[in-house]
Amino acid sequence: MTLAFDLLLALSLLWCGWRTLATPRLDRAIVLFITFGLLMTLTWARLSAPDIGLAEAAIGAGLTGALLLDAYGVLRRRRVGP
Amino acid sequence: MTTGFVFALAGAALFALGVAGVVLIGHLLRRILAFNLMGSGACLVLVGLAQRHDVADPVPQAMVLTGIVVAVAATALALALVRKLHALTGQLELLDDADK
Amino acid sequence: MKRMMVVALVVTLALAFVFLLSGAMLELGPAAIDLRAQVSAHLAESGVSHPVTAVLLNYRGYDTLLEIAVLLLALLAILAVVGDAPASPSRATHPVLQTLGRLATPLMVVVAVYLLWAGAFRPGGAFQAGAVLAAAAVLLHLVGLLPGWSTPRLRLRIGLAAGFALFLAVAAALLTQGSLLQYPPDAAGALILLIESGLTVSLALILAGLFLFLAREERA
Amino acid sequence: MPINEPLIDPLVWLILLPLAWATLAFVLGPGRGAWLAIGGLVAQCWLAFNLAQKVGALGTAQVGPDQLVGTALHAVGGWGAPLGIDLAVDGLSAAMLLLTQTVALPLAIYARSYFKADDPAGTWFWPLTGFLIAGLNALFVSADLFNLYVTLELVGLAAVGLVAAGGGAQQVAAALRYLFATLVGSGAYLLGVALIYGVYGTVSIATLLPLVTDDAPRLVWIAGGLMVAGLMLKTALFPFHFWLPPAHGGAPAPVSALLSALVVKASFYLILRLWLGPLQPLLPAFAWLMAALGAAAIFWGSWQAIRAVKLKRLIAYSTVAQLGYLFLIFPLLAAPGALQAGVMQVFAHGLAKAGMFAAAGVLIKATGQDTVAGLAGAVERLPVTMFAFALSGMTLMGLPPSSGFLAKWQIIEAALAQGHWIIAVVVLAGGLLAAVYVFRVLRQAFLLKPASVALAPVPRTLEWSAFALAAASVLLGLRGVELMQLLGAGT
Repeated sequence: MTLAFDLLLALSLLWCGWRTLATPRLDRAIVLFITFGLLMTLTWARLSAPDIGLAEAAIGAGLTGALLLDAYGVLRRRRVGP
Repeated sequence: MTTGFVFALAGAALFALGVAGVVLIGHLLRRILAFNLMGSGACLVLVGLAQRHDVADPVPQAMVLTGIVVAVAATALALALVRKLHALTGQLELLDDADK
Repeated sequence: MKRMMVVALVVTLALAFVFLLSGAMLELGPAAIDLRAQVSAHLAESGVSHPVTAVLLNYRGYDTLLEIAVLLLALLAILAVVGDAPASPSRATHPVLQTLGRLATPLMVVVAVYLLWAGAFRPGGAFQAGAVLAAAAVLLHLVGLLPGWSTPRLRLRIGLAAGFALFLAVAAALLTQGSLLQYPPDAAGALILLIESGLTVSLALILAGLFLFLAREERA
Repeated sequence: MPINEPLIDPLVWLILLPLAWATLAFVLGPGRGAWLAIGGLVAQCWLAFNLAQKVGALGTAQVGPDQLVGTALHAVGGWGAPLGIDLAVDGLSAAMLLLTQTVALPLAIYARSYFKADDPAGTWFWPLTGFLIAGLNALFVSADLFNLYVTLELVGLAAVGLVAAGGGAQQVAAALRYLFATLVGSGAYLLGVALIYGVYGTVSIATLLPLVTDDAPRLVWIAGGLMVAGLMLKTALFPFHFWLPPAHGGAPAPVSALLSALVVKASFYLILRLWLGPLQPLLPAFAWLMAALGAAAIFWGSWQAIRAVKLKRLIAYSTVAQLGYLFLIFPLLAAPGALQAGVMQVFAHGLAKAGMFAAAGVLIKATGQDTVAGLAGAVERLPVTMFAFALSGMTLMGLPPSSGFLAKWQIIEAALAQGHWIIAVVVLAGGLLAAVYVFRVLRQAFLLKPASVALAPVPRTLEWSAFALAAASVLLGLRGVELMQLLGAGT
């Protein structure tokens, strides 16, 4: 049972990673990447590494996600014009 | 098949996906995402392979904490450079550099 | 056409690499050395009871020292890249959001302090605490209560560097014990808490800085 | 064996000092910290000489596969490997430390005059350089594969920051290219370390040495391949050199000099360290591949240098070529003398290229343009600088009595002793090609009539620090014996 869950989680990680790179729209890609970070958090919990899970949620998904979204916003605003 | 092993294998695949992304994708923001996938893959291999008998090992876990912090530092620097490049040239890809 | 060939080549190589690596992983026996035993054997002298914190700040504390240097360095490199742009004003957002931000911040500070204190004996520690504090700062910026940062003044520079400087000073001072970062067992707990407290403040400022120094870049 | 009182152990202070002055320079603020850095570097030079003397005096500084690690040890935290992290210095690391400090000091003096007060490229130059040098020193003494990863990132990010600082579009693009190359390189290295930890349960080099044997699991081969491939990318070995010319050619002159002289050598050092250390049973299978890529680098880099329009681009391509020589030694390492030849080439190129980029910086400041054509008649007005350029060129070509001659002669000698005449041919041909691109510059400067444009005045400090580095690269040829002794030659 746990193996099935692990396999499902691993496959979701790969699928999410693949969609992050392949999806045509950049904003979706960033949202997928943040989802990927949350799945990673879950993975670290499964690997009995709660310390990494906390750090991943706060830094990997949270801060990196905020940085990416901010950059995306700036780039889009520049393209559209002020 | 243990939990550690499953995620070590997933990590290997993520690493390959990330490297292929960095090599093939021109868009710089996307490349940064690909680099992050690559780093996550390496971290998964580090912890997963060390815990392939499903006993927690604090040493690789501490190493991955270091790895995550380094990754966010590199990502922030890369984003700063991409934003600067876009502000200066309007490009979001690296063109061939010329010796002019 | 040429592009397709390159894509096909890279994808083939990547797949071959994954198969090779997975195959090699599957035939692996037990590791020659088991550090877990050593980690727990010395846990009593390490000053903390949570093994990950013991590795992070004691056994392999030197890695962590250099890692904080990497983080400080990345911030410096960003400052060097972004140059001398003026700080962006905070954008006013909906008052409900601002109230939420005001309410969330003290809560996050409490969480951060808890994480810092908990790190000695259970999951948590300076990194997680610093990250939560940084998240609070980013949140305040997003709801328009905290402006982006311009070229850091002396006080901010001291705050950014203090955690690393403190860590470095402790590491050097412990040379008197015989080697770099060699904690005396009875003082290890207190010294690690001291270092972690300093790191929490500086890590929070640096991580927030990664966002807030970038946020100012010609948005005005 | 510990060779020092811990409190004054030069090995530790070579890491702590630059970290301290980098932090202090950051706190002091934008553009500050030059004197702090120069003072720190003077002390570091003394420490490095002191350490080299002690390591040399130990007599056991023989660089052989069995004694590589453990000449001078410092167990950080008092734990000792494999639980803790060990620092170790042998002849090879002591030599690299010596080179780093002796190149960095004149370059710091140069940079102080180079960056004007309002130059955006100089705003955070001092703290960034401090972290760079701390990273290099930490890399040269670390005996722990994961710790080496952290030092690699420290060096890589500092170098990218220095390239990008205050630059225009081309510089930022070059920095991005460099950043992705260096991140993929260290990512591959990290995966290799992860696999090694998975197989053996340790990342300490000394602990790994007896564990890794020729019948190691396949995973160890993959790990070795990943680590070396990542480091080759960071060393810009052909065909991974694509990022180097724009980065080294586009950065401010003192930065180019630091990068070409020291940073690319750090990852080469690490390849050598792995090759002679834990991966020794595996890697010799690839020795000829490395040598072939090195030879390709010599020809391709030299050819691009001969064709380059810009002066600094020419020098950067020359770095690609000169790095090739370092990889020629891998098939020869079984015999004595090859390692010494490689380290001599590291020194020769480090000093000469630092001098050459410094000289190029002076020429660009004076003529206001970065082209070979713009140098017409420069010797009449900037004799010291052109002389420095010529001396550096002499080392790159390998003319006696320069250290470049000594290095190339030793490679040829080792190659012929083992019957690999093809390597000797490559070295000789590389020398001729270097002569072509060096004389291309010298011909412009010495033979052509000066252009009638006015030259901007250049501080004397710039000219003379370039000259000092170039002269050192030649004079080292006369004092090479001491360096060889440090590396354990003849024991």
